[in-house]
Amino acid sequence: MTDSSLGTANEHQIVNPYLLELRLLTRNALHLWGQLRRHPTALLGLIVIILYVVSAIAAPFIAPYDPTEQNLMARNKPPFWAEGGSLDHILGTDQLGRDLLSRIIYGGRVSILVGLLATGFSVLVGALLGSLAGYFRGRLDDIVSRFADLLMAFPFLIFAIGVMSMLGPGFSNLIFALSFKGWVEFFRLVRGEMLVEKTKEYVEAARAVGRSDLAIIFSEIAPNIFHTVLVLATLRVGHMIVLEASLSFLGLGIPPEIPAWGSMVAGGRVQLLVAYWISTFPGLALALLVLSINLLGEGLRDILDPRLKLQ
Amino acid sequence: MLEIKGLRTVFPTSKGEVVAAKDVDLTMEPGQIIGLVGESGCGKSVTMLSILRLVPHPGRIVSGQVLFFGEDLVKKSPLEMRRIRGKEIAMIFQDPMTTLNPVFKVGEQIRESLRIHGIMSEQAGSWPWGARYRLQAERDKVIQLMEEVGIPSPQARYHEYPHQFSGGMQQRALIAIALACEPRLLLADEPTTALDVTIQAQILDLLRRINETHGTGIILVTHDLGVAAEFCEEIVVMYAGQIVERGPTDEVIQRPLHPYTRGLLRSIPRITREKRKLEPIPGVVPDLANLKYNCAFYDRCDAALPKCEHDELELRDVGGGRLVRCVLY
Amino acid sequence: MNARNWRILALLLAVLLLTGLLAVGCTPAQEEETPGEEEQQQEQAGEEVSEPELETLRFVLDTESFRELEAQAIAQQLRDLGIDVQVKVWEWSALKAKIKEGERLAYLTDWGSAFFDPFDLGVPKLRTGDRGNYSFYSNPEFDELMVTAITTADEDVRRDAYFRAQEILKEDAPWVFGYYMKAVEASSVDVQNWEPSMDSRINLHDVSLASGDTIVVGMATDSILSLDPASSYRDRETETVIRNMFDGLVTRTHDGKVVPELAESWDISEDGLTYTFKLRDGVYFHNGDQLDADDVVFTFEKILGLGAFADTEGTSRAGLIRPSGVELTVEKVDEMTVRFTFSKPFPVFLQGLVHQQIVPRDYYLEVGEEGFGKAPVGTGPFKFVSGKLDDQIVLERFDDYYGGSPDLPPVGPAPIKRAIFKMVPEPATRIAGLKAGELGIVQAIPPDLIASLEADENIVVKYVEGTRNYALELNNAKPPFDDIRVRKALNYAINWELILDEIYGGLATRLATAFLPSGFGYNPDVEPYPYDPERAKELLKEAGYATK
Amino acid sequence: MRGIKVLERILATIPIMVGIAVIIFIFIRAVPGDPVDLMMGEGGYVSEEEMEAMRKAFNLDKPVHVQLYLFLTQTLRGDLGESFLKQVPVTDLILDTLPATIELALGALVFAVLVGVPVGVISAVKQNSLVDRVSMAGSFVGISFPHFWLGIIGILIFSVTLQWLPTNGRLDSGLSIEHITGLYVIDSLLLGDLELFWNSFHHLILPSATLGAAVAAMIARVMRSSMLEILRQDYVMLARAKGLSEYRVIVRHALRNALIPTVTVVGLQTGVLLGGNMVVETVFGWPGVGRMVVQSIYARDYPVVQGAVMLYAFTFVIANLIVDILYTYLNPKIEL
Repeated sequence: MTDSSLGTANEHQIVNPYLLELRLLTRNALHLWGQLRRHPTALLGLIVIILYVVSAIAAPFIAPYDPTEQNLMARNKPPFWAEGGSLDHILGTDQLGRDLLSRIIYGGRVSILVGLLATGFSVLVGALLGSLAGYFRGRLDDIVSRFADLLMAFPFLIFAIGVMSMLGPGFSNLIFALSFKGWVEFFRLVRGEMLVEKTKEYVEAARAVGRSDLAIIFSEIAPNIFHTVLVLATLRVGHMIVLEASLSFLGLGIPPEIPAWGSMVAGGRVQLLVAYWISTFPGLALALLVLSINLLGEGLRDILDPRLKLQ
Repeated sequence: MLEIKGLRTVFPTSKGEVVAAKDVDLTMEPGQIIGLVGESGCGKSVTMLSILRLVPHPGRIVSGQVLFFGEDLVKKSPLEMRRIRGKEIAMIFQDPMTTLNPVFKVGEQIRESLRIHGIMSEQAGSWPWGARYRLQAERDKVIQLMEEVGIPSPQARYHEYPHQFSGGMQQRALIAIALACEPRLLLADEPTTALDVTIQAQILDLLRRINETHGTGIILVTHDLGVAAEFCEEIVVMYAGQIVERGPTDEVIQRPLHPYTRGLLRSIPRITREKRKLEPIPGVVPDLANLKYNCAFYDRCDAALPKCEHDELELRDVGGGRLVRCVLY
Repeated sequence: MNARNWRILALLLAVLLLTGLLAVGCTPAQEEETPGEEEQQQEQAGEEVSEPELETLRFVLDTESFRELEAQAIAQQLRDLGIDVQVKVWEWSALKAKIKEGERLAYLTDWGSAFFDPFDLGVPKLRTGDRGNYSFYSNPEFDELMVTAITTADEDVRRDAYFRAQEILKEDAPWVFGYYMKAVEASSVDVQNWEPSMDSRINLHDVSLASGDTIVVGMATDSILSLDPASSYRDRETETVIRNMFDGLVTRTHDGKVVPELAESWDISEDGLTYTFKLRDGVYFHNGDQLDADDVVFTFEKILGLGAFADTEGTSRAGLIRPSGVELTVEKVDEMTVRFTFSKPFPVFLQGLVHQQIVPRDYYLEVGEEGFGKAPVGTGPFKFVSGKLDDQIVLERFDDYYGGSPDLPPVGPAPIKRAIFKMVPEPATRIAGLKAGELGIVQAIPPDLIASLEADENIVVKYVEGTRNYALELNNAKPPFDDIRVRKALNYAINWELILDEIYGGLATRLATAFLPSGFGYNPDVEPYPYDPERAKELLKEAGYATK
Repeated sequence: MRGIKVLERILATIPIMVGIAVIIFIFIRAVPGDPVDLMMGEGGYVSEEEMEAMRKAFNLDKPVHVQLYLFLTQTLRGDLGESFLKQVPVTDLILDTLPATIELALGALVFAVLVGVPVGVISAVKQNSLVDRVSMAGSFVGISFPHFWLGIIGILIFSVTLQWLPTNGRLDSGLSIEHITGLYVIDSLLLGDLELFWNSFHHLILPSATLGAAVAAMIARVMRSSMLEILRQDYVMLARAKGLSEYRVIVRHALRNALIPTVTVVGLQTGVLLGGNMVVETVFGWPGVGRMVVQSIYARDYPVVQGAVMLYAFTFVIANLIVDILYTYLNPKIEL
């Protein structure tokens, strides 16, 4: 990397280390942004993601209708270009006559959150346990690995049905059900990478200069396996939202008043034969978001992975 | 045998086009050993890959000729090129650990070269007996090759996987692959860099023996002027994609002309009793996408003159078989 | 990749996560936040109206997923009145358990009636402490009337008791009374002489085909439970398959009248305690055995846990034939006559008997219960060929069929040669199968899909009055619904007409109480609560709740 | 040597199985619901005494630890008990439904590999080309739409509109097949009945594609990225320098290396294919274990749920073992 010059200016001064950190962060962020700007697909992904986030935040201002406002007299109305549709409801209405576009806009809030939180918890727990288990091995590794094996062998939907029946429906229960198994994948990945990385020279070197094990794990090894985790995590965000839909298919999703893409896709399945839009458009919104997240993720990997760079 | 004229290979990057090999000229006689020397990233490897037309995407050769026995390789069709690779011109790579395919047996990887160039088919006759005969012939040949490059108990090691080989043995196996079709030119891209010093010497020895017994021409790419001095008849020094100096080995070592060559020589540690101060060349290799001066070495040069900044530079023949690219001459 | 870049990424992710959180933080009117908002509104309202003692009525409306839309529409209407209602979708078994523990307040439930008599709604759903009494309703007078109605032979007395019971129910308003629905079934135009039946058991004996000789029925279930009428099962899908392989003593027309089948005739004693059935002569099982009284006695002893089965508990079908606390014995009078004797009158016995088919004694004993389930043998119009409970059951015409009930023409062997019951649990797939011509008859068609089927000229859609009661039950044992004013207010507050017309396409009809019009003793003078939001608000205000 | 190690691995699954058994036993009982009450359905009369007697018959009246003990000892004897709902031994139910599930999972796996691997390879070789972009965008549709959506849309297009493929079931109505392995596609071939083979194959296509779509997408993505990495490796350069054709370089030298991470993904996904098929089985009326389990959970049919989940776990472990064995062939550095 060419940023060996970045730290030099501060090396001879004694500065507040946090300030230094912050300065480095902003400088690096700017640097990263500079590279990102020249990466068309990643930039596209980023723009779409920003659009999604902005529209989610600004939903009350953008959405033409209240997403919960029902109009039983105008149920299952098609989108404007189809026969019987009108510009009043650009993407049509759902089974209760709610404006589909508004629901999709609002749905982004919960769906993004479901995807991020469920994946976030999975990564957090999985990566933490995985790095500790992979680095230290020993009893911790044995126990957690066995437990992970157990969970892997346990069919997810059965578990989810059980949890949702036991705890009752609800947002936090859903997140719990989704991430309860999600972490295993990250655990396995990180543990495997850890086993490989810890034999490498730079770890030996860090150990030789007397860095503590935890420091080695989190500031030496973690950065090296980060991009692998990142790629899997981006994929998982979409997957989690889809799983939420599968739970809704079984009647166990998010509370129905909260619009969420997954449950919208599931809720429209009976009408799929006569009113495809109820199910399809939320699904497309989801697909586009996942696509963008992945474009960004891959772009970041291109930028940050030194192997792709020219000597 | 080989004549490179004005070869120019570029890589488009987000920062602009990088000229990795810039107007490279080189001639070589059959059986000759040439050393191509320079720091990392100076375009040595790209030049080698350009000869074989294997410059990785998105790099490409934009101009110049690579004449091999009078035929221009740059203009060859992919199929013709494939017939030349491995058969006429073989290459040995820098890191034997990563160059052997981990999932195939070493012997099979050597045999593959024989197989695809049909080396043994003449003796083999027609199918179905031929197929079996040829397989046996190929195996025998592989074992013979392994013996030749100094792999002990080749019968057994034929069936081993690369990870069961030591680094030196892996490099020997790679040399065996390169030798399989008795090429007339061997491109050795830092063949000893990844190896221990004692193994280095053995491998160089092996290469020299091959040169002597088979008359194979060798281009040895190395960043180690010492290795080149010991091994080659002629030395070519590259800097920032350009050849900066070329000449017979002894001449170049005794009387380096280009300031860069001088710098290189000064930075080599030697085993002597007297303590001598090492003098590294100050600064780093410039950004190839962003060359500020006409002479790429200008800002690191200890003999820089004001005119270096803008004067036209070319590789000048200064007599005695020596060429140099510097305003001083 | 080095540490610094890693930090950038961490920062980036953190920013993303934060924005996400922010996004949701902005979401208004969600589960947790609504109360706060409502409180604010209430505060404002309090200042204006200066009636600080009024609080917002707040509860969670529980439902199964198939009534989610309805639940949301109801919630919306109640919210418009200023009641704070949240919908929760549950898995039924878990919800049921929680309801029975008294943990829930309001829930959409449904209950089917098999007897064309309100006793199997009135008793389990509303008698004090009974099994299906999810509302914890308790009224001694009502309980008394139910006992009278189900243990008296005199129809007039029973009718009077039911009439009065309905008046009491309306007055007590233990539930928000709901509706019953037409069942929608469809067939290909090739299928002739088929009428959907009120008890939703498909009778293929009478059906004929314009072309071909095989009919495939798409069943709305993952799996039927048994092929043995003397085992335990209580679902209509299993009954449908079994009733095409087996005949019972009596059967029912598709509009609910009991007619003879294996029994030629029967006598009921004056006191209503003994039923004597004369069996039809010349009825053969699929294996060639002739039907006689032993088979009938054997079947009922197995179900009731009598005679040879005295050490067993019987099967779950016993509850269809006699009420608990009533003794029932079965005896053979002669080869062709069987007598049932009750300790107390059970006036709806014949309606229950419709659901019970007869198994061959000797064969059953020979192959055992498990063997019988794998290779069932009955007296019905079709005999078992092959199949699995969760896949498809293939039946073939029984050529020596005696002809079936003379009241259900045509009489004689079935016109079609093969009948296949295929399990197709997903509604969209059932419809697709019907459209693609793979299925001949399908049941349980979602209202939204009717129009597309009606438009298809190869498909005939048929409707039949349903026998399920759909309601919004309230927990009468807990505040706020221990207050009759609140319960009544909710009965006035919901615009059922709109919901039923729009969500259920006009297939549903409002009910005044828990009793169905198709059942015995329906009181036409008891009218449903009208939609009267003003009255609802008054009642709520009286009970101390704020309204909009 | 390998045989012994495989045996060792199978034996090592026993603690996992016991763990699963205990977890599922406790778990399913912690979920609220009363199996007896649910069994009794509605209508008619059922007294509390009758229900109590039923509970007794199912051992549900005993304390949980006694039930657990009974269950474990019974299971060790190879007896999984009898379904509350269908009054049939659980073993029979599972043996009946398992082949359908395996057939579907294998079909999906084959579909995923046949689609995912070539797409991934072509995308990597033609990096950033139109083909690459289209197939990678396509892979997000595979990942982003849940099974039931893909399934119903598939039925709508291929069954109702085009009438190419059947909507549900494993064979046309009324057809049946002698069970040898229970996998109809294989059985029909063993019986030499091509018509049945075609019929069962026909029925398998749409459900497999639906179930396999997400995995195919995942394989394509992993394949692409590992292929991109492999194509930068020195040994690929060496293969080219040897004079190999590009096709041979990719198929022989790069593909096999790139398959290694893909096999890991496939291994992880077998769990998804086996355990995630309930939705697909429901949509396509496929009489497999998944549907039975969901029905049994809803009915609180404890013995069936217990038995089926243990079976899932076992199949999963075996599938992973197969993946590991495959791994040793693909990557000589790894030993079992």
